[in-house]
Formats: sequence, structure tokens, C-alpha cells
Amino acid sequence: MALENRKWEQTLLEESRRQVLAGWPTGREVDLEDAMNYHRSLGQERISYHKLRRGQQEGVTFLQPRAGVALLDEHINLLNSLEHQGAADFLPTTIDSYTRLNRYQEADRGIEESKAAGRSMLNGLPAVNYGVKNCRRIVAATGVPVQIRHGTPDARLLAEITLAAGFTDFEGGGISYNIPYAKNISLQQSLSDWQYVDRLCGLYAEGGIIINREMFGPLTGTLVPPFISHAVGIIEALLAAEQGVRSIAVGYGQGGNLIQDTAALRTLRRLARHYLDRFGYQDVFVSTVFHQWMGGFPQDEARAFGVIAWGAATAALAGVDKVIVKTPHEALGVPTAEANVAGLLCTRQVMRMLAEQNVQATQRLADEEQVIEREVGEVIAAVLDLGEGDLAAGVVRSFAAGVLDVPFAPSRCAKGAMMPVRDLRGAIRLLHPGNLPLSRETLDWHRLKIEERGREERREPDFRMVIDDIYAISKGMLVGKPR
Amino acid sequence: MALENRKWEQTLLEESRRQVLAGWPTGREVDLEDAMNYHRSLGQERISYHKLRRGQQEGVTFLQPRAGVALLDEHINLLNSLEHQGAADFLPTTIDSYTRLNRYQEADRGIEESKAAGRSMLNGLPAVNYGVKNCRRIVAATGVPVQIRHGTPDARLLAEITLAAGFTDFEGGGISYNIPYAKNISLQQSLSDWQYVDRLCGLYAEGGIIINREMFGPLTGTLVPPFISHAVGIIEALLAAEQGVRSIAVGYGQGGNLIQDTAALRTLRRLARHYLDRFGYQDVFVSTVFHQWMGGFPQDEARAFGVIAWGAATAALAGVDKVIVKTPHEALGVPTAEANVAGLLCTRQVMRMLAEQNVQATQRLADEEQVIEREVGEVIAAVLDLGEGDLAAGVVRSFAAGVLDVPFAPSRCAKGAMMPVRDLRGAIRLLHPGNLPLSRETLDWHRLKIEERGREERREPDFRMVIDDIYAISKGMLVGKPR
Amino acid sequence: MPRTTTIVLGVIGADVHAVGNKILEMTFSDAGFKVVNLGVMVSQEEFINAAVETDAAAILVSSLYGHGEMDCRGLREKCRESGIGKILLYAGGNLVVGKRTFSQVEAMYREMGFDRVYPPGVMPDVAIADLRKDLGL
Amino acid sequence: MPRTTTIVLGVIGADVHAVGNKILEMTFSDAGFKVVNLGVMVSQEEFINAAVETDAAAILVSSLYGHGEMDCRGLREKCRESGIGKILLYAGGNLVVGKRTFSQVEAMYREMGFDRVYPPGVMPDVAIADLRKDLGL
Ligand code: B12
Ligand code: B12
Repeated sequence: MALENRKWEQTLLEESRRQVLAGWPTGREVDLEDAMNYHRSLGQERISYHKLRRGQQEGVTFLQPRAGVALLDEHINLLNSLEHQGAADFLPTTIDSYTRLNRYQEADRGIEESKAAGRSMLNGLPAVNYGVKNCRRIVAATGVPVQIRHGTPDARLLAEITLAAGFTDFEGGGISYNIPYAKNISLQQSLSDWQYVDRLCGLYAEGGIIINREMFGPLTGTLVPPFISHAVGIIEALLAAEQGVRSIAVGYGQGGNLIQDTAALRTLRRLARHYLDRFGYQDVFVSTVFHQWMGGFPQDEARAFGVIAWGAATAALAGVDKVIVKTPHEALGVPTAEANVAGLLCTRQVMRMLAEQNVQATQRLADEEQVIEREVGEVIAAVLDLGEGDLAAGVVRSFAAGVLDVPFAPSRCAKGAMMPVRDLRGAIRLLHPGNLPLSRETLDWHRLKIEERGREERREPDFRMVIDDIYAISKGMLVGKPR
Repeated sequence: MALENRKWEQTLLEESRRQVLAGWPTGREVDLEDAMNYHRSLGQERISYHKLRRGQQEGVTFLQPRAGVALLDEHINLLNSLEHQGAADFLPTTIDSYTRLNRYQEADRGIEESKAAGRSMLNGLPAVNYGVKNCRRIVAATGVPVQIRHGTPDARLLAEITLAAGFTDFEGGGISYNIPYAKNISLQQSLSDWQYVDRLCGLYAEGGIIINREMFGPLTGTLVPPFISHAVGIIEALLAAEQGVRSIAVGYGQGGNLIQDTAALRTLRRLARHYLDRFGYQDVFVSTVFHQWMGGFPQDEARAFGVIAWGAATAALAGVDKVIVKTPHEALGVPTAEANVAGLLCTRQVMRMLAEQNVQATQRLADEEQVIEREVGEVIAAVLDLGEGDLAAGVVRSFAAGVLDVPFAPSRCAKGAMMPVRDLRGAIRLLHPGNLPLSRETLDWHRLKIEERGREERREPDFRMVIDDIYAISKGMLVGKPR
Repeated sequence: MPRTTTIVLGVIGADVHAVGNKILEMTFSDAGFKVVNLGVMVSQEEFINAAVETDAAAILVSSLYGHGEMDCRGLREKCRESGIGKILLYAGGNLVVGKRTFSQVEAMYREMGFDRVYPPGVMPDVAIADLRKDLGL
Repeated sequence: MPRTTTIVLGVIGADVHAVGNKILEMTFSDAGFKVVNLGVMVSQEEFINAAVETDAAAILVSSLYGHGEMDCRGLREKCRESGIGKILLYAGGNLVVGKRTFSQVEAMYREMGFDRVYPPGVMPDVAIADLRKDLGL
């Protein structure tokens, strides 16, 4: 069956579901009717969609950590600390890397080794292995919405099990959970598998259960220009909406320059709404998510707190619905509960201190916004063009052609022909546009900005400058200085 | 002798010095000639004045911690950690509270008890008790300029001993080290005693040794409107310049609102220069100092890091020559070396990350700057008026009349008739102007800002609102919400 | 006991931290106590004289700056000598130099004869409630 | 030994952290090594096959995502079985789950047969210098 952006037929879905649920023994536990009843029993404050809507109405920004360990009871304890000591507004259940690659056997081994070692040997919770009933214990033990966060190209079974367990929020998309998270998986495959996930959410929606679907904005977390992640997020949103998803969050990873980040968050919200409306999905609720610095962190905890706090300040000054919070252990390893709580408390402190302030409207801000809007427009138009009107087909062909591209991606699907670098003020620009379908006007803007930096640093911008930028934050700067 | 703002006669100085040096046995160690020779042996990188000048030329912002313990060797170890692990650009020697009140006997007891207890029982280093030779060990053991930081209304002997020991930087002033730091000491007395200190620095300057004198900007550290601390700092600068001081730093304590803080730092530099020039002190070098949040801190360390980082961000975005850094232990007690290093590293991380960014010029910023300039102009004009042209006399009469006033001050000299409170965006405004000599236009600005907040919070602004604001940061906000 | 209970308030020693003291005055007054506020830099003798003169039910000692340990020693003995040996003594603020576990600090001040000892940043309502309890109000 | 020394580079297991790997490729190439970069998600077998085929002097294993401990176990044994038992094995990245003292981690990986083990965030120049030393270049 050729991939196209069209709502799946009921028969196709049913057939696929039978196959998927047979993929691992716990698949048998999934019972949609029972699942929906369980969802109906949840109060609104434990349902992402409702909480996000309320937040938007009241102008509140929510905080959410990342967290997941191999053993169920430990995971529940961890979430309890984050909820009660960290006052997290949303909780996560981060899934381990074996599960993300559907290697459930290895995940089983990870559970066993963790039990034996008395500490988590997995970098997340293997939810599929635990199954519906066990996972429901997580939902039951928490007072706020819990989201599944992962990085799984084929998340069909994971979605089946966790939605059935009562989780109300599911991260990922056919692009954002493939390109940064896989090597050999085709976009045809991942887009199709995510249509399944989205269609499954659509099924819940038809039963009155609105699952929030969040697109993973940061991609590789490393010098991603805003328009790239915006284009990807918006495309994923459109694909999800087509399958009946009714609540969509689009994300963005902090770049570091306050003006560019503000422009990014403001345009992300506007553009997502604009495109959803334009393609007929006026009834889809949209929210925005900001990720604190996603690249390499400094190892020293005091310095890491500095990075976290600047992320918090940016979020507060720019305005966003939810912030995904880092921890002072980031550079070193999966954080302890205490480190995770510390990240939350530091972030909350800064965000509440700055709640009454925002980035002032200036020409520079307006320019940045305008550039991003133009860039996203240029890219999405080209994608639709290549797809001859079909967005899904367009995505596949666009990545093949480098018309869509993501820097530093492990996936073979990404050409990696474009190369980003920072400008003089730390905004992320294009050093090489690769095959990105940008207008002369747009390319000139990038070129001028980078020439300016080259002059200031008296060096020709090249890959060394890019490497300097990649190391910069962990070495205590934003713009990588010549060594 | 009546207090007036006129350079001391040589005879007066000599006579006073004899008395002061006889005040405690270590006074005998002071030998000006030997002192100057020692100063001449220091490299420029260890002399505040030179380092500050270089910093201004190169656009660098320096960091300085606060630190002082009872025992000399421990103090030297402490400074070594701050210099080497914390990469402090300037080092402090914070003086204990007994010495600040010239209670050298009690300081002696503190030294003894500290030796006995094996931990510092004093909140700083009793430099007078240690004397010139011992204190010189501190200077000799460090590679960057070391400043004496204290809070001493009568710092004559402290200045004699520490300058003779080779310290190149001395904080304080007749107002800023009286009003927030004493109860019963008259301004006549403290201003006169600080004329002595300034004249002593003048003497060094005549010998080619330029001592940097820093005015203590934050005052009580609690809701001080910028124009108040600016007026005080500028007056102290003028008084110091008259006695021959050639290098002056004026300070400002973070308020919390980015626009107001930026306006404050920008006007502080301009106004200090303006007034020094206007009164004929064109040859005095001026630099600016920013103090991270000086009010009550949150106890939790992660949250304290948030406060520290926001101070760092403000300094970087607004621009300043030196930042005085807080620590994550602030709310709990004199910090350990580690906590102090952590404050430095966190601050440095944020400041370097933001080195390429700044607060954009907007109308709101221009308005804030204009208001501060007008306010400072109104206050200083009134002080000169009351002094019938003499600034020193004017200060004494102005405090008595409430024409100069500092909120929450322990000193009986401050009327405490003015009462500050935050506006809707967290900027510090006047709830009650007391007797401050402000124009109708200025008062209206404050009134409107506060009415706006009252409407938003649906309460009449009064002392409860002020208390809420005082607690706010330690409870995780800037603007105190109604309980 | 008079209808309005009097308390003596002040910051001991060479300590000039005035902000908390001003707030304590406002909040205890608000709560109906008669507050004799001696302000900052108060000696042991001043505390005791004020308490004797006003027939106070309690002395609330603040120490923020770290020298509390030295400044407070002997206060209970002096109270006894002045005939108010049973007066309630509370202490609060940042009672020692540096960050130390509060239980140590509490034990040390109790040893010195304080009836109640408060950790840094305690809210006034807590002490108001305690005082009411201790006085049977 | 050929004039240009060949090394095999890759990120082991199910790990997709690509950024450090790309930088290692650039810096080792820059330093004059012939780099066979297997990219991310590399199995033990792939590492060994590549090393055998290219007659490599060293295998540089990255593991960032935390499962390194499970993924790396047995690599030295497999090398022996494939006749390259003496090949240099280096490991770097975030080698275990969570923040742990590096000396523990180092001991564990040495036990597994790695010649050199690097802490998180080590700079490539350090490893380049070590490699030159170990190979007597
Ligand atoms: C960016 C990033 C991501 C991106 C990666 C994008 C991509 N595909 O490359 C995304 C967001 C996709 C991601 C995903 C995940 N990540 Co990640 N990620 C990071 C982060 C923030 C930076 C990594 C990076 O690029 N650093 C910059 C490069 C230049 O440095 P480097 O990778 O460390 O490599 C250098 C050195 O280590 C050294 N080096 C590396 N290997 C070797 C080998 C030898 C022999 C030598 C000599 C030197 C050497 O040289 C390299 C070049 O200088 C780190 C934390 C950090 N470091 O701040 C976490 C981190 C590595 N991730 C982590 C985890 C757990 C994950 C996820 C499982 C879950 C999650 N949190 O989302 C998934 C894993 C997916 C998978 N299957 O692998 C953990 C690992 C935990 C642990 N070991 O205990 C970390 C440490 C974060 C944390 N504290 O939780 N991540
Ligand atoms: C503002 C401030 C100053 C201002 C004070 C202005 C003034 N005159 O009031 C200035 C800048 C002048 C200053 C000077 C000094 N300070 Co100071 N200062 C602070 C700071 C930041 C806030 C204090 C404050 O106003 N808090 C807000 C009020 C509302 O809270 P509070 O004072 O804690 O009081 C409340 C409670 O504690 C409680 N409470 C207090 N007492 C009592 C008593 C009882 C019985 C009860 C029930 C409750 C109670 O109720 C109060 C009201 O809610 C604190 C650190 C912090 N807390 O964040 C340091 C701090 C108190 N200062 C300290 C020090 C060392 C000094 C100096 C010696 C040196 C220096 N660092 O400059 C000098 C001392 C001068 C002197 N002789 O006293 C240290 C004390 C160290 C220690 N104990 O180990 C602290 C803790 C900072 C630190 N970590 O180093 N300081």
C-alpha cells in the first residue's frame, strides 16, 4: 500500500491492530472498551488535553521532567518524588532504548539484570514488557497527567499498551522519532507506523477520549535552526490531524539566543494554528512545548544550573505552554530523583520570578519572526510540491532530496547536506543550505549573518566553527570561540 | 570642626592619623612609605584600578565573591579556592561584624573561640586585629586584586591597616556604610570618618598609588528604588573625589525587573560620570558594580541557583563592569568555599552564554532611564539646596528631613518615611514618597504604576503588599501575591 | 496577666539586620500582642531591662549575622539574676555562622536556656501560634 | 604497520547519539588516522568484522545512552575468537546508567578488557595522544 496522507480505513486499522497486538504477549491485554472506561474515570486534572487547555486559558506555563527506570515500583516512587517534591505539572514515563527499537527480549534481560544489580540497568521503563495492567499502576499512582516519552520509530505496540493503560499523552511522530532516533528505518515505514498511532488516538477521540499527541521538537538537539523543527512539527501535526488526533502539542528546543528563541516560540504557535486551519483541522487544539537546552551540557552542576535557569528565563520571557526540564546531572548520566527535582525547582523559581515580564516587541524580534515564517512557508510549499499535493509522499521525497534535512542526524534518510552554525549573537543560521528549498532572500539573510561572525572572529566559517559551537555550552559559552 | 565637603588640610589629616593609629596596637605597624613601596611592587593584574580599566577597554565583566573567615590561614585557603576553582577575577576580604563596629576586643575573643572551636565563629576576617604584616600575607598569596568589603561606619583604622598591607580596593562610604550598617551613629560622624578614609586614599594617589574606592550600592538590599541608591552612590563619589580619590566604583543591587535593572545600570554609569565632570572631577575613573539579588534568598539550593542565574543574566544583558556574586547557601549561613565556588561557576556560565546578547532599546527602557535620571536630578538638587551648596552638610540635613531616605534601614538617621513596593511588572516604585523631594510628574508615574497593580490584585496597596514583596523571592516569585 | 500580652523584640549583639525585625513587629502587633521593639544592636542588658520594665511575657531574640552563639550565651543566667528567670526566651534567624543542621543548632540554644529555637526563614505565624500555646492564650 | 593507521569507530548497541561520533570522525581524520566510521547502532560483530577487514589498530567504542555495560560485555572475547585478541579497545561516552564515580566505571570496563576508558565529555585530543602513545607513533 502506497503511503499517502489519508485517514486510514477502519478495515486497515483493524487488520494492523491484530498483527501488532500479536507481536508480544502483553498485546493480549489490550481491550479498547475497558481502556476507554478507565480513561473516563480519570478526573480532568489528570488528563493532558484538559490540563493544557486550562493552562492556556489561565496563561500558566507547566513544567515536566523526563524520567524512567527499569523497575516498576522504583519508577512509581520516582514519579511520586517528581510530583510531590518537584511539583511537576506533568509527569513523564520515559521508555528505555531497547523498547524504542522493539527489542523486547533485550528489555526483558534489562529488567532481570536490574533486579539482580539492584539498580536500573535500563535508561527508561520497558512499558511493553510490563503490559497494560502493570502500567496502569503508574497512572493510578499519580495525580497529574502522565505522558509517554520515548523515541520509537515503530511505536504501535507501545501506544496500544500505554493508551490502554490510561496514559493520556503520547510523544512522537513519523519524522521526529525516526530521523534523530534511528539509522536504517525508512520514512515510509515510520510515517505509516505513526499513522497507525495517530489513527488509534483518533479511535479514542471518537470514543470521547482525547489523547494529547506531542511532536518531538528538538530533533537532534544540536544547532537545529527553528524553521527546520517548525516545518517538521507542523507536518507531523497535519499528518496526525488527518488521522483524527484532536489535541496536538508542537515543540521547540532552546537555541540560546533570546530573540531567536522568542521568535521561534511565537511563530510556532501561530504557524501550527495557521496550517491546521488551512488544511481544515480547525477543531484541533494546539499547544506549544519548550525544551531547555538539548545539546551537550556542562558537567559541573553549578554550571548546569546556569544553563537550566537560562532555559527557564527564556521560556518565561518568551511565553509557552509547557517546559521540558533538564537536570544538573545531564552531562553525566540518567539523573537521580533528587537531581531531577532540583532541575524542576530551579526552573520554577526562575519562571515564577519572571512571570510578569516578557521580551519586548522590537524590530529585531519582528524580523526574526518574519524570517522564520518565510522559511517555514518555503519549505512546506516545496514538500507539498514534491508530494504532488500529498504531504506524506512529499516528506519521503523531500528527505531523499535534502529538501527536508536535519543536522547531525543518525538516520540514513537524512541527507545531512545542510550545515548550521551560529551567528555573531548566537542565533542559529545556515552555513551550508544543502538542498533546502529556500529563496535567495532567505539565503542572503543567513549568509550575511555568518559573514558578520567570520569577520568578527577573523576566520572563514567552516566545520571547525561548527564544532566549536557544538562544544560551546559545555565549555561555558553560546558562540564557540576559535581555540 | 563643622562638616563640609572640602579637601582636608594636611595638618588635620596628620593629627587624626596619629589618633587613629593609636587606637589599637596594630596601628603602630602602619608605615606609609613602606606601604607605597609594597604597592609599587604589585603587578597591574593585582591592582584593582588597572584591572578595572582594562576590563572596561575590553568590554569584560568581572566576577567577585564575598568571603571572610576568622582565621588567617583558613582565609587564605578560602581565597585560593575562589581564585583557582572559582576563577574569581577579584577577591574579597570580608570583615567581621565586631571589627565593623570597632569592637576589637570582641574580635580578639572571636579569634580565640574560633581557634578553640576549630571553625570560624566570626562572620568575617578581623583585619585590624591581625595587623599589617599578617594581612600582607593575604595580598601576597593571591594573584588578582583583593578588596576589603565590610560595612564599617568608622573604617579609619581598618583602611590604614589594610591599605598599608597592600590591598588595592576598599569598599564603603559615609552614607552606605552607616545607614544600612549602624543604629546610633550620626552622619556627621560617619561622613567625617569617611573623608579621612578618602583623604588617605588621596594621599596614596599623590604617591602614585591609585586605590579603588567602591560605594556600597545595595544599601539595605530590600526594595531600594534605583534612584535612591544612585543618589547615595553619586554623592559618595563626589565626596570621595573631593578628597583626592581617583578611581571610584558605583554599585547597584539587582531589583529583579530586567528593564528597570538595565535602565538603572545604564543611568548609573552615565550619571556618575556626569556629576563628577560637572563638579570638576574629570580625571576620576568610574566603573559600575552589580550585586546579584541582595534580599532574602530561597533556602533550597536549586532555587537559589535560579536566583543567582537570573542575576547573572541581568548583568550580562544589561552590561556592567563587575558583578558581586551570591551563593546557594545565602539563606542559610556564611557559605563554604564550595558553595561560593558554585555561585561563581553558575554566574560565569550564564554570563558567558549571554555575552553576545543584550537588552534591546525600546521605549519602555528609554522611559525607565529618563525617570531615573529625573529622580536623581531632583534628589541631588534638593540635597545641594539644603546644604546651601555644600554637599556634606546637605546630606546630613537631607536625611534629617527625609529628603534622602532609605527603606528598612536600622539607622536612626534614616527617617524611613518613604515606603517602596513593586508594580505589576516587578519594578520597584514608591508606595509612600515620605519627604522625598520629587516632582509631581515623578510622583504621578509611581502612583499610576502602583494603582495598576492594586487593580490587578484587587487590593489596596499597603504594608501587607510590601511584606508580600519582601518575602516574594524566597517564596519563588518577584511580585508578592496576596496570600 | 493583662489582657494584652507584652513581648520584647530585638536583634542581639552587633547585628544590624533590620528587615525581619520590622516584619516581626508588624506581624506580632497585628496578632494582638503589645510589642516592645528594641530594634537592632541590642545588648543582653537592654533586653532584660525592657522585659522587667514592661512586665513582658517573652523575649524574642533575633540573630542573623552569625555571631548569635557568642552574643546569646549567658542571657538566661542574667534573666535569673534580674528576677525574671522564668520568662520565655525564643530565638530565631540565622543563629550560627555557616550552614549547619538545625537540630545541632537547636540543641545548642536549648542548652543555653532558650525555650524555643527557630530555623532560618521561619514564618512569623508559626512563632505566634507557639507563643499563644506557651502562654495558654 | 602501514603509514596511515586505521581505526574503527562506532556507537555500540541500540545507541543513536550521533553528534560525538561525527566529531570523533572529523578530529581523528584531521589527526591523520584512517577512520572507518560505522556510525551509530553498531553491533559487536560489525565492529570486529570491520577491524578484521581493514586491519585496524584499534576499535574506539562509544556508548552514550547508558546501556554500554550490557552492550560491551564479551567484546574482548569475541575479538580473541576472531583472531584480533590483541587489538586496542578504547571506550568512551556516558558508559553506564546514571552518574557514578568514574573510577568504578573505569575498573568495570578494564575488567571487560578495554585498554583505555574515558570519562564523559573527554576531548578527542586526549584520546589521540593516548593512541599515538599506545601505538608508538
Ligand atoms: C543530544 C542528546 C540526545 C539527542 C541525540 C541526537 C542524536 N541522534 O545524536 C537525542 C535527543 C535524540 C537523545 C536521545 C536519547 N538520549 Co541523549 N543526550 C544528548 C546529550 C544532551 C548530548 C549528547 C551530545 O551530542 N553531546 C555532544 C558530543 C560532542 O559529545 P559526546 O556525545 O559526549 O561525545 C564526545 C565525548 O564523549 C567523547 N567520546 C564519545 N565516545 C567516545 C569514545 C572514545 C573511545 C573516546 C576516546 C571518546 C569518546 O568524544 C566525543 C566528541 O567530543 C547528552 C547529555 C550531555 N552530554 O549533555 C544526552 C544523554 C547522552 N542522553 C541520554 C539518554 C538516556 C537518551 C535517551 C535514552 C532518552 C532520552 N533522554 O531521550 C535517548 C536515547 C536514544 C538512543 N537509542 O540512543 C543520557 C544517557 C544516560 C546515561 N548514560 O546514564 C544522557 C547522558 C542524558 C542524561 N543525563 O540523561 N539524546
Ligand atoms: C539583606 C541582608 C543584609 C543587609 C541588611 C540590611 C539591614 N540593615 O537590614 C546588609 C547588606 C546590610 C547585610 C549585611 C550583613 N550581612 Co546580611 N543578609 C541579608 C540577607 C540577604 C537577607 C536578610 C533579610 O532581610 N531577610 C528577609 C527577612 C524578612 O527575613 P529574616 O531576616 O530571616 O527574618 C525573618 C525570619 O528569620 C524570622 N526571624 C528572625 N528572627 C527571629 C526571631 C524569632 C524569635 C522568631 C520566632 C523568628 C525570627 O522572622 C523574620 C521575619 O519573617 C541574609 C540572607 C538571606 N536570608 O537570604 C543575609 C545574611 C543574614 N547576612 C549575613 C552576613 C554575614 C552579613 C554581614 C556580616 C556581612 C556581609 N555579608 O555583608 C553583614 C552584617 C552586618 C551586621 N553587623 O549585622 C549572613 C549571616 C551568616 C550566618 N548567620 O552564617 C547571611 C545569612 C548571608 C550569608 N549566607 O552569608 N545583610
